[in-house]
Amino acid sequence: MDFSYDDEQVALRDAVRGLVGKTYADHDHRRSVTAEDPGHDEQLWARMAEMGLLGLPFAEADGGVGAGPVEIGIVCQELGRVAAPEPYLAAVVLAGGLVAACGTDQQRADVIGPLAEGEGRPALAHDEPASPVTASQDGDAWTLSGTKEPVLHGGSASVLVVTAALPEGGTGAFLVDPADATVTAYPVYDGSRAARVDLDATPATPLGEAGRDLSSSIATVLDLGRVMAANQALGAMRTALSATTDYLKSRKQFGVTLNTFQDLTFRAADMYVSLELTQSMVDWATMVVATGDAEALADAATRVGLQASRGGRHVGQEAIQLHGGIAMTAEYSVGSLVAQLTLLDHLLGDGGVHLRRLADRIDDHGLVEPLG
Amino acid sequence: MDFSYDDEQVALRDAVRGLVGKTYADHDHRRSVTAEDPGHDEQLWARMAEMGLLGLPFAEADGGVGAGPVEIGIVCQELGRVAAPEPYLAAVVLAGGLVAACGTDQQRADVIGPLAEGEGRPALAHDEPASPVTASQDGDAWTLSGTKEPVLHGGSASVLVVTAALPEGGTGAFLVDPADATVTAYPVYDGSRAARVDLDATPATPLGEAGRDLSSSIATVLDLGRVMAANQALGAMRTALSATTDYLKSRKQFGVTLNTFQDLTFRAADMYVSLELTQSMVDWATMVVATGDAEALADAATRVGLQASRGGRHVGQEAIQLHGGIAMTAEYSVGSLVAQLTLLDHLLGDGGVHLRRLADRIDDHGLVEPLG
Amino acid sequence: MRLELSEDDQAFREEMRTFFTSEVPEEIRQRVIEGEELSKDDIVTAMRVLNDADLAVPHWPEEWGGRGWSELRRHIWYDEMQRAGVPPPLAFNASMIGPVIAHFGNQEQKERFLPPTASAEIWWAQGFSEPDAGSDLASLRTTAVRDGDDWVVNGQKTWTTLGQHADWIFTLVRTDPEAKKQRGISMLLIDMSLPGVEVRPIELIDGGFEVNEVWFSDVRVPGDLLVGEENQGWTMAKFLLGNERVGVAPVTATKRALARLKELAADTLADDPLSRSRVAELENELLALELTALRVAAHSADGEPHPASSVLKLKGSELQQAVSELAVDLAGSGSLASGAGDDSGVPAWQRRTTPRYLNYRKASIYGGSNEIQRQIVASRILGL
Amino acid sequence: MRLELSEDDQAFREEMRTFFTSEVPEEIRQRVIEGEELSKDDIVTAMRVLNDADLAVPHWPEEWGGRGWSELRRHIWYDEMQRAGVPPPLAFNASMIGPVIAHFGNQEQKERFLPPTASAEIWWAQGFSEPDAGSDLASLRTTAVRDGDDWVVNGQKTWTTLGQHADWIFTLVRTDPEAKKQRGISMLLIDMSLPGVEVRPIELIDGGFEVNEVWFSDVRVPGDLLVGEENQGWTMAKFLLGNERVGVAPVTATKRALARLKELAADTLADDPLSRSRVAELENELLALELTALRVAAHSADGEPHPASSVLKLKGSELQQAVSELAVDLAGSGSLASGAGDDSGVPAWQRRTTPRYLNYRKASIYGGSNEIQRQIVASRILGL
Repeated sequence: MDFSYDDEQVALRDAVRGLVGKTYADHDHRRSVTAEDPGHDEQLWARMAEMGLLGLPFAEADGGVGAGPVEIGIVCQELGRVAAPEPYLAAVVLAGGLVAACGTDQQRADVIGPLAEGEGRPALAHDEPASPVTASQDGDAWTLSGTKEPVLHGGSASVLVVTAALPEGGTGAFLVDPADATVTAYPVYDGSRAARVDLDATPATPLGEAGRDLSSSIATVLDLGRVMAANQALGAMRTALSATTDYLKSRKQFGVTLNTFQDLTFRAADMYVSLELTQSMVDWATMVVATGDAEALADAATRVGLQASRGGRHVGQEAIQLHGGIAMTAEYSVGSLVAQLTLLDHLLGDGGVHLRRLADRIDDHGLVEPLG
Repeated sequence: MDFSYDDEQVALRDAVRGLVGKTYADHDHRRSVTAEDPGHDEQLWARMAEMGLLGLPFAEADGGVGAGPVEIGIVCQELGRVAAPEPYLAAVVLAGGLVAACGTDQQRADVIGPLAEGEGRPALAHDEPASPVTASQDGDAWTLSGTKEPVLHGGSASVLVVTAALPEGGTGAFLVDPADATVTAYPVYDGSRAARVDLDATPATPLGEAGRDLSSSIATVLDLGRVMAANQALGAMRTALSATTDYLKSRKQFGVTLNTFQDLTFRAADMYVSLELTQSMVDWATMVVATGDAEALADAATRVGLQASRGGRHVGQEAIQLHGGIAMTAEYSVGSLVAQLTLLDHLLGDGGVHLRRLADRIDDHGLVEPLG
Repeated sequence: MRLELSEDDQAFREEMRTFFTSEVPEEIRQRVIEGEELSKDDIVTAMRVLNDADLAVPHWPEEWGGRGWSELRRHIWYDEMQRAGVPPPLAFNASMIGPVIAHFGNQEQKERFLPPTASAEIWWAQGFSEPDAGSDLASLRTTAVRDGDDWVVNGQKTWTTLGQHADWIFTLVRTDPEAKKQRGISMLLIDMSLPGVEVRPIELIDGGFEVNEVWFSDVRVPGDLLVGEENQGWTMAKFLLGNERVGVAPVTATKRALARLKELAADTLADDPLSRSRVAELENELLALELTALRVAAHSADGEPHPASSVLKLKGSELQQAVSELAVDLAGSGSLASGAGDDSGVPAWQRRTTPRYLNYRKASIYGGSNEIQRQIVASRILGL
Repeated sequence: MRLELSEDDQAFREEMRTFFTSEVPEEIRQRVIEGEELSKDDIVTAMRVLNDADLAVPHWPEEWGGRGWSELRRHIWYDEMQRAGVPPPLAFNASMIGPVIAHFGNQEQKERFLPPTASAEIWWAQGFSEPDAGSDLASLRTTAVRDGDDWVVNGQKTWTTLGQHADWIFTLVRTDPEAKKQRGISMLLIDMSLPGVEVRPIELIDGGFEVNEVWFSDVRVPGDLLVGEENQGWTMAKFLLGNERVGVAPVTATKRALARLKELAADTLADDPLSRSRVAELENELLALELTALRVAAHSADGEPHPASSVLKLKGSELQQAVSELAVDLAGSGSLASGAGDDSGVPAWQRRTTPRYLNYRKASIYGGSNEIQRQIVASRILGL
């Protein structure tokens, strides 16, 4: 049982912090890159590729680095610290993760290699605004029909990884060339990008073995996404708190700095409590990923999702309130942190969704045992 | 639409406040009367009878005063202000209320008259720890079997008003001589008294017409009880807040009075918010009682029950916390207020119970319309 | 104590309801109800319809368009307006500068400004806050210096809501730099088309533009535009902010938004007891708040606001925020599609949830932050 | 980062679990698990069993019974103890005065007091708080005046938990009335059977008696009972209170209480999604707190407490209170039957809920109130 990073992890953290911190040290830079497509800094993305961050989770044979969840979590936390709009979660963790888990050797080579090198980004098209996307088979040829939305950073994806209902039941995943689909991109409130993807008998290549039900692999990748979203949220919370304490120490009202007002300092203390509790849960859930136990991961993802949702709202909302008006402006950084926290909270089921799942299961255990 | 008391109501309030306020001005007096059976001040009870308070809700023909719910609410609020342990809610509002609503002329004369004069107190035996109490009929003779508990102030009751499942279905109510039942009395945590009532083929007289299903009358009396419990809780909340603000203004720590600490004063402000919201809801629900519309009352009782539960916990818990250690002691008055708030909260369904009911019904209306 | 409205008040309510739902353009009200953005024209149009029927400024002195209503009638008027989706009369005009001019202005100012203020011919902006004078308003540094009959104004205001639409701005300016904080402040009306006035919209975290910075560089303001006495500005500011606080809780609008959300998210709510309980809890809290507003209205007949009125802003903003947060949760991942157009597969209501949630964080900051409200309750009501 | 315990630590955990569940009398542990009151004998018996196996004071210096464990092992020891329903070693002895004597006492004091302190032959009480010195401890007024070799003590202490059982009391007394607040304070050990010591139990709001007032009237205390240097009391008090804070979060006991509540109230929970969600939310918060405790334990190896340790008391007390509140709600009206005997028709667990709920309000007041904890977090950790 060990909650501390080893030396290499510390080095990774410092390197990532240096890179993304420098890129977004000036909040204006974030504003200008998010003002234009693709909604993030392509130079940074290239540097992340150079540093090996984009191939972090993937096997070396597939062109990756073969690192573990702690390392991926470190990258996500550091991105969260600066509310980076880079589609790391969407492209690397989710889309890349599903291809790595289910793709054939060739598919992994086709998708993971370029992704790791910063040459192409897959996007996961999973959410459906209405009815499910369905897959149809005609001989060896497959087509998909229906609408996926919102597809995070779908507009700049090199390949779409689309989940779809299989003719024989179950859920499969398919690779779709964006040129074959109708992709309508738009900005998300945190400055990142999403898209509607319309498929109408669109040619698609089954990911892995054709016709196989991938439900459990998809569920596991989404759970991994929840844990990494919580890592990213944790980073954003940490900066939101430090921005708030910095502001309380420097901003004067009524002739004194704001930290003279006990109510404000006590509320900052409560933010710290939420932050530390979230940190503990995030560390734990990330370690659960490393065990490779899908059932334990499903539980941990739900639990960390609930905690990150509660903690993220508390810290984000209080960060704005304790700042006052300045935090309502796009020119100041806290709004971006809160916007990103809100996105991470609603991307893969919010706290309420997780709580419902946990409430259904309280009879399955006596005490909750984190160490097993 | 008028939220203000008329002159007579103001006079009633002042008179009741004078009487019960004087009785319990010294908290030691409350401690000593609750230390011994029957758990309240019989002299005060007699004075309340003299003042007409015990007959307030009942028709003049039955020996009552024929006043409305606002007047009963005033008495309950004033009792709550001093956390009086007197069984007004149990005997007058609930037990007396059910007899007045359902009893024959003779029964009303037998029960209400003595109650109003302070000569005898009915108790309502309704809650059941396990299976329902059942009524059996043999000719004109009825008997009851089963256990009722907790029966508020059941140990000092002159007559028990017992609800029971009827042989033909539905719920009836019966008058039982306590001497015919096994009554085991004990103190409740707020100093008042309750009892277990065991019935074993115990002779009983049907309240009103024999065999008639009184479910809806019972429900309405319980709803009235909820509204009056909320009135009493409001009184207790008001004193809990004023005791807290008094303490903050006078108690010194670190060389200054506690109201120097902004966190404490802001939390007192939040208590005030809870108190005022509860006051509004209590006033409203009390006025709804006056309309005589049972369905509207059922709704209002649920709503005021939820608000009083939330508000009462908030104000009570914060009153203790803002006082610190002193409020944990039985020698100080705030503990009694919090204990009584807790009792009133759990007597007829707590906030969670009410919220579940309201959650089931959100589709029955668009906007909630308090004025109809 | 009596629950029912009097017959007269019931008739009055009916009259208001009929007027609002039949005379104010349907398409404007629909935009309000669906939470869409209103244009300047929408707001002006609605206010003119109201003013033409003497319903824009009922709380003003009767000679300037007021109606001498009871507080209860004002409450009913405001309630029915929100219920029908009518945009309330522009607060800067109707609730802020209008009453100040009516109370402190001279006859010439009244005649010149009150009619176009009531009709929204003039769109007013509020020039109070400055970068270093927010909650601590008395620290303001914008100066007005006498030069002949004129005042020469220099400085910067901020958080000027909808200042981009404004024709005139009422400002607090320092006219006596020697006097202690509150003492040396005056109120000056400034035509925003004057040379030296510059407006810069500030983007907010929801991507919208509703507040502005306003710069004054040697702006020459004629002397007859000083309201009240020189250095009497703080008195007027307190008068104005007191009015602002009372009218600011949009209880009925929040109720309406929650009721609409129940319709829009009916499928999700159908089998989700936890979300249903959030709705039920919010409905109950809104009921308690509405009843408090009614109680305050009924008890304020003598002009002195009821102490509980501070509760309205405090709790009203919290509930407005809570309903907006629930909407995001009910929208689920559809809430991410905030930038999508109407060709999106995600329903419009879901797409609008997060920007509104982010925008409403202001509700507990602007117009006297909730910390200021708690301070008022603690000191003025509880004596702490 | 690694989730699993090392094999050694797993074996250690197994050893602790086996010991606690097989060596500590079942009936005592059962009383703890069911939330019944413990007698003095129960507590002393359990502590002796622990001490006989060198498990009562593992964090003391090794020569006095300590074990030199890692923080993680101390955590496991404490966790397994709570899980098994073993009453933790008397805090006044094991966590408070023991470490102070071991650290600041002279050799004679160590030899005289540490063994009977570890074995609970001496039951210690804490004499710190006074009627006018609660959170502001440095305002204490109890005096000790030199008279020959003795100290003569006069004054009053309060909130002396379980003082009615105590043989000795460790006190903070003012030995230099001239010095500034913190400066003139010393720590004195007082035999409670001395003439002039009087104990009065204080009834609490749950009807129980667990705190006391203690009066000292010209109590003559031999001079060799001063711990450390004269006027060094404040240093020792801070040392002691720092230890108190770290060990005080009974996370596992709260988890155990919640798990037991699920069993007891299973029927009610079965079809009540809102109560189920309260359980699930509390389970998750307790998990986060437990993981924080583990994280703090794992990071405190160098003796310096992890900054997050303040979180443990703050959140630990809130969750303890929240679980006790949920229990009352699940008991429903059965919770009124608090004074009923075992012949009651209401199950015992329901009858016990409200007294415990009322009693646990103390959790956020005693042992450094949650306001003091927030102050520590704000100033020491956040630098505010």
